[in-house]
Amino acid sequence: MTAIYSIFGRISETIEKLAAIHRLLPWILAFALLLPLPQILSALFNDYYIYLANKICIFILLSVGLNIVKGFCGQVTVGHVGLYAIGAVSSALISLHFGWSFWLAFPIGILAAGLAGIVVGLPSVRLEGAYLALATLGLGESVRIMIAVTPLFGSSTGLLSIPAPTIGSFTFDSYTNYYYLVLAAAMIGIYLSFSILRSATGRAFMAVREDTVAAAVHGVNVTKYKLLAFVISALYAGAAGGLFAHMPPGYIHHNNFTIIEMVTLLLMIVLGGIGHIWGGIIGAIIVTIIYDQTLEFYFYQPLLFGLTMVLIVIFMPRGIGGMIDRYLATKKFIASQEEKSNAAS
Amino acid sequence: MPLLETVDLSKSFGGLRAISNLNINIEAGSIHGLIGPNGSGKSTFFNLVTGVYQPDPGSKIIFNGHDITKSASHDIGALGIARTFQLLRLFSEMTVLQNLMVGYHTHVPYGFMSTIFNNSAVVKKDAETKSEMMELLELIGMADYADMPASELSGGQRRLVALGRAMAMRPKLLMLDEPAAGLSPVNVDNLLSIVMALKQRFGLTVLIVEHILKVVMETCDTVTVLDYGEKIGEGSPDAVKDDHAVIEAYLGQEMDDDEVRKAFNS
Amino acid sequence: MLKVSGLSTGYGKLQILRGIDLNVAEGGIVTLLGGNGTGKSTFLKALSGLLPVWEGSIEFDGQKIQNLPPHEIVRCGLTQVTQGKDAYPAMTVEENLKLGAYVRKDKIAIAEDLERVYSFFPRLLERRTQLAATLSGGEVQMLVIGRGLMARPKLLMLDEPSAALAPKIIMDIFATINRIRKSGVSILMVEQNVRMALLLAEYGYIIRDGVILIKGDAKDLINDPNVKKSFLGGTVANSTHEIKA
Amino acid sequence: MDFDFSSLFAFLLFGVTIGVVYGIVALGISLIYSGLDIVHFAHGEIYMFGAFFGLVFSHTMGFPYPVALLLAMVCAAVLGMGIERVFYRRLTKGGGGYTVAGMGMIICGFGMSIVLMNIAFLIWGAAAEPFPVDLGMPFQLGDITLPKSYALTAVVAVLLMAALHYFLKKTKLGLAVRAVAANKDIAYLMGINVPMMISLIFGLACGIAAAAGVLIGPMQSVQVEMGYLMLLKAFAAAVVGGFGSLPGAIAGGIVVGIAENLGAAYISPNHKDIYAFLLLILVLMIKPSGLFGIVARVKA
Amino acid sequence: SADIRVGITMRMISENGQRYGQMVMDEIDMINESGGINGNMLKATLMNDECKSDKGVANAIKLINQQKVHILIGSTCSSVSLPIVDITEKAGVPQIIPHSTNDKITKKGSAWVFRVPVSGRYYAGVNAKYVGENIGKKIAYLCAADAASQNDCDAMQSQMKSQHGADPAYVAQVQEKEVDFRTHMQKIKSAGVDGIMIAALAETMARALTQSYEAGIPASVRRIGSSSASNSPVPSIAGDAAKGVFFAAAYAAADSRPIARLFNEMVKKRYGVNSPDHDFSQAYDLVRITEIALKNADLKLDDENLAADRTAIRDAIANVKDYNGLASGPISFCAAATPQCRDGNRTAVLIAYTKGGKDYKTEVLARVTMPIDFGL
Ligand SMILES: Nc1ncnc2c1ncn2[C@@H]1O[C@H](COP(=O)(O)OP(=O)(O)OP(=O)(O)O)[C@@H](O)[C@H]1O
Ligand SMILES: Nc1ncnc2c1ncn2[C@@H]1O[C@H](COP(=O)(O)OP(=O)(O)OP(=O)(O)O)[C@@H](O)[C@H]1O
Ligand SMILES: [Mg+2]
Ligand SMILES: [Mg+2]
Repeated sequence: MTAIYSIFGRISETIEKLAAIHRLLPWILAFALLLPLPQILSALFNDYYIYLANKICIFILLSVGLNIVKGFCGQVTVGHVGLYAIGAVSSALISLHFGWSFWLAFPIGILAAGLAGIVVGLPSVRLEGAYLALATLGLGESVRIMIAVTPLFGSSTGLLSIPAPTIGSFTFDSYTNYYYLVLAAAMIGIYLSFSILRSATGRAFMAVREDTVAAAVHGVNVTKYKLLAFVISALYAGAAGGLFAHMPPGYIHHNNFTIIEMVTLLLMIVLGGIGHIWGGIIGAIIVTIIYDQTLEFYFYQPLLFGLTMVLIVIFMPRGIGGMIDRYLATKKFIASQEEKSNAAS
Repeated sequence: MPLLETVDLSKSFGGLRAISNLNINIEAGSIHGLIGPNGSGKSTFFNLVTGVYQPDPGSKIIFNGHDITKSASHDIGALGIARTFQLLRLFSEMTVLQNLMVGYHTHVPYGFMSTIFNNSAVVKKDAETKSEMMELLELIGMADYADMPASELSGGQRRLVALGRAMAMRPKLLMLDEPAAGLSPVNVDNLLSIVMALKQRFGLTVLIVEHILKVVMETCDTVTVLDYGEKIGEGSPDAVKDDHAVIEAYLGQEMDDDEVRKAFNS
Repeated sequence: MLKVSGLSTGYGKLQILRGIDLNVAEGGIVTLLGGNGTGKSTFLKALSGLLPVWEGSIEFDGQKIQNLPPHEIVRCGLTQVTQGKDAYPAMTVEENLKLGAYVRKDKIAIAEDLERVYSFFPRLLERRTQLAATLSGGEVQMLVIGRGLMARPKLLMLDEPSAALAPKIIMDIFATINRIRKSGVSILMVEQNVRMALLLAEYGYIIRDGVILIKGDAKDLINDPNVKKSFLGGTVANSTHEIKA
Repeated sequence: MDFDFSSLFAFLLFGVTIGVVYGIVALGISLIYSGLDIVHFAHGEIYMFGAFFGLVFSHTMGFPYPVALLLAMVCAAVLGMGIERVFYRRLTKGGGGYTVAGMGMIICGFGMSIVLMNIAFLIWGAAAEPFPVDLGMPFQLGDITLPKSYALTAVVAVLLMAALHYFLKKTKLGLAVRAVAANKDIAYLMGINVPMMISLIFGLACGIAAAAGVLIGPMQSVQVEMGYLMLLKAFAAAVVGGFGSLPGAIAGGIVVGIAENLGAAYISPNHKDIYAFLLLILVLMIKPSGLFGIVARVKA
Repeated sequence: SADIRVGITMRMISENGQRYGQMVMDEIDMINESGGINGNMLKATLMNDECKSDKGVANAIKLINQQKVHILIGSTCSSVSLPIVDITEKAGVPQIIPHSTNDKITKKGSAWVFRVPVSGRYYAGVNAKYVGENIGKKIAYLCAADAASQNDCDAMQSQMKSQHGADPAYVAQVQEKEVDFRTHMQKIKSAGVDGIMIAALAETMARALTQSYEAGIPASVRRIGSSSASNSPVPSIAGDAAKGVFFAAAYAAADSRPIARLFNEMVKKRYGVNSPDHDFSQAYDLVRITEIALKNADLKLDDENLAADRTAIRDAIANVKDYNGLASGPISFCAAATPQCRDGNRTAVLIAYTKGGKDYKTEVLARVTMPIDFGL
């Protein structure tokens, strides 16, 4: 266990050193390192894992976004899959009906989700905690039902043959090719989340989470930041939705956006660490992998997932991210104590 | 010209008139005391000025030439009014340093967009802010606790952090709601010297609500006394102390040790 | 009546109290003084059962009560009024007071006590149907003290009862506390208003960094130069405040 | 087209009869909310378990229907208390509501709902089970047939609500429940047996949910997945009626039931399930305290 | 000899779903016990897709790339089969479908997909013909939001229009798991229709049937089921309300052929099902067809020839002609990537329940083989 921690500590040190040279350096390096992943996975395992890598990237976008609004801004939303669905359906519809290219449809899908994010966020101006959870649950479920009963949105047959993106003659129609796209999206998403959360905006989110009145008195425009958090997270969800829709085989169906998907997302951020900057990322990776590895036990899998969620919330409320933080903090504390005693002697 | 001026300020909760037709002027550069029995409307006054409550129609609050009667809390904060809360309301899951950084929010020299497009400048500016905040923590003696979550501090320590957070706003007017409540006598003295030092260093105007008379008497230039939401006295501390109405409503008789013992037993 | 010996406790792994010995005699009134963050509230929490006792023993009325669940400790006659002014915001003043008498079954006596509390604090009578959420700070303090009284405890523990109260009321509160004591209730009181506390109490303890530093008769302590000095160690923050203006 | 009044009456009746069932489940949700300041997202599954318990008692073991109803309520209460003891206890200690622990509570509820659903699945399988109960001939109201089970449900709903209301507002135990809701440490210092009170609240709420399950079984058959939709509707009912208010829960249930039936009848049959949510959101935006809700403003 | 790897993805969360999956696995085991296929053993991997497309897609990719299956069986749900068609086409893996009836599956034009059940387009044709001629033209529709039911419902409406020029008297779309139909029933009652088509998964349909009687719609208004009406939960949950319900299916338990009687016996013994619905028979037929095809294919069964083997199997399935199994008519495939070639089963049988409850009974109303181009 400590080995894992110290590896993590080592990594974060290295990252900081690299960032000191140029702030984008660690990102470019990480991107470069992750680029040949499909080839590595294919050689080590098989092509299925490339597909899994695609999914992880999409889930990272989703859970990082959710962590922003939920973990950092403290707005308890359970309608996130609704936004994901809106991103997916709008992007798919635009390319299916108007025949527009992915590069137009995708941003429009993101924007549509962003707009919906404002709608989902509006209740947050007046509601808190459980009430907000209920309002967003209702909104999310309404989105799914609308898709299920509206033929234009695919109804019960789903939207099929959503075209894969192309650049010139290069088509993102294999999972290896698509990986480059989702990897780029996930990296950009992570980078942006770091930028946002480590700045005054991130602190304002947390202040809103802790105490809205105190935040307002200290100059934080509470309404603005709540909505901002919702919109940012909706943009993430929209991007994830668009990428999911156009990913081969280009098919979406309303039952991809049920409460089960929402719970899986929750599990991701809970396991990774609610309100931890790495929370969404760690969670998306671990949950997707564990889920895949336990596919065979489909009888007991949901049971195990539910139980894990309950136990994590109870015994590890800050998730893996929080555990690592605590370890590093303790280490730092011990070091400072030693320093003090050294100075004394 | 007064820094803060209220004209006919009123606030009712249902049938209860917590503040009625209150006219208070707070001169720039002064330390102004606000005292009065429990429930006389002092905290309500704070809430009205900082936009937490909306005053009744007909009221007017002017700060530094701006009419802030209808302004939102965050705009009022940006104009230069900082306050502490009687029950503190720290951001308890955040560290002490982060609490102060939120206080600095209105002075953050970059917008949301630059966090996306010009991240390096943001990082640099945040580092500057951080060292500035550490200085402030040094000043209030909490630097050692910078990385500790606010929830793990004792009652007294929290008061200091609340003060620091308000100071991080670089306010023109600092409003303190019972800053010394629950502090040990020595720490009350410490707090006072901190406030005085801050005032001098940053050219503050201070409004203090406090029940510990020593604080009011030793620091304030002017004291306003409230009772049932109305002004029942105003003047220098000494004048107020001897005001019959104030003694009647708030101070009670001053007694020496034996008198106190006797009073206990009466 | 209350005999604490060698009490140690803390939060999580963090030790706060390191072997406290403290006694309260039947019908006595004792005050516990100390700087901020020295562990006074922690001590009271341990007595009430809200914090586990790591070491040492608490004997109350001849019965060992350490690590009993809090509600049973209350039934033994030990009631605490906390520092946090925690009234029930969504309940009316009167409901709050009635809750104080939760462990009691004697309806008539409860009604009498209610009247008594109102006579101590007429302001509460004016606001009896108001929700506690809307009371001022001082009013809440009156309410929680009143609520503590409603339990008719054998030993009442007060955590800074005079904090945030107007001077005139402080007098009343202390006088009330004295009256309560005279009616046979022992008092253990944490205070920052050192002068008043020592004037009222018979015996005083001064705590610092989780240990009892000084103890003695209140009459002696009030004139003891060491008492004043000992407060210098109180840690609002670790450093002493030499302000460089 | 002529306006068909007898149909309108029928739609209203359908709304009311299904609405009281929403209301009963909402009653439990409201009780847990007012008692513990948490929203119990696994309550739909308790309702489902209750229905299965009822089925087992009445069909497998052959108890008469009313006895099965009571037994199912007891079993569900025990189940709820057990879950609370083993899992929720640590979280409720941290306080509910808007705290971080409160958020954990919501997530934990979701997790528990999945756990319960899958346990039920492992025990009873996924297939719907018929739960026929012979209560005699249905009422005939002009053109409309109303099975007796619906009438029975309405009566039980009102009785449950009245009993609970009396308990909370008029008894000392009820006061203690509310005290536990607001602040557990202080409730302890009042001498209240907090753990027992929490168990009591959970037991009551879960027993009530089971009643709804057993009552609805004969109308809709019993199935592992029945909880989720009911939960959503019951939430809507609780919010519309005013969260934490008991008469509100039943009234809210009826309003939701009527809204969705009238919506399906006169606006669009396809969107029947959306009307409840629209109403929920509308109420939250316009009057978050609901029809009967009380707001405790917290002082700054 | 080596293994022939078979991948299966099915909806394994419902009780019957599990039985269908189990039947496929059992039949495969029996093939192995009797010596396998030309001496090669079948190695089957069964995965659960919960009837969710993303899970089904993941399963298919995993089976194809990780298990390197030679043939993929699945899925039971149309909304899962639909996207998998693209996966198998791109990977070049033959896909044989046990239960999905949605038209679009074969209309996608994949050369790798084969459908054992009767396509929705045939069902609708048979149903509409019978309804229009024997029941009436004023029909109300309740359609649940799952792909199969939706497809059945839409196809039925368009067939009623094209065959009889009849517009629907009432249409409502309901949730997959809807529980309260009373408002719809009331409206249908006031509309005074000849028949009600209830297109939904079994349990939902059963509830709707029960409530249609509670609403006071008389038995003279015929209840028409979608193809899932054949699933046993319908009569066992709906009880008396199931009586008189008729529907089109691929197999009738009331079938008097010896093979059918033997099959009924077998299912009862092995899975405790009183009389098997057509999803059992289709699963059984599917294994038989696969067996025939595999026997006829020339397989190398080594790593280098995986693609060639897959192609060989595909071609062998396409060569299956006039398979006479449990299905009410012969099943034939052909090589072209068209619906005509890949919707191999064109015979629908019209069945009605004569008795509801756990010991339900059925009768056969008619048996119709549709023209190959019907509904295109
Ligand atoms: N939100 C509210 N709703 C109803 N009444 C309120 C509200 N806020 C304050 N009050 C009432 O207004 C009066 C003034 O309260 P306020 O908090 O301003 O007193 P204060 O002077 O600060 O007292 P203290 O010194 O005890 O803190 C009190 O009687 C209180 O009950
Ligand atoms: N919940 C907690 N978790 C961790 N540490 C705590 C907690 N509460 C208090 N402490 C720590 O315990 C120490 C003693 O706190 P305590 O509240 O007992 O002090 P006190 O003597 O009552 O001070 P004050 O006069 O300021 O109220 C402090 O250093 C504080 O940081
Ligand atoms: Mg105040
Ligand atoms: Mg304390």
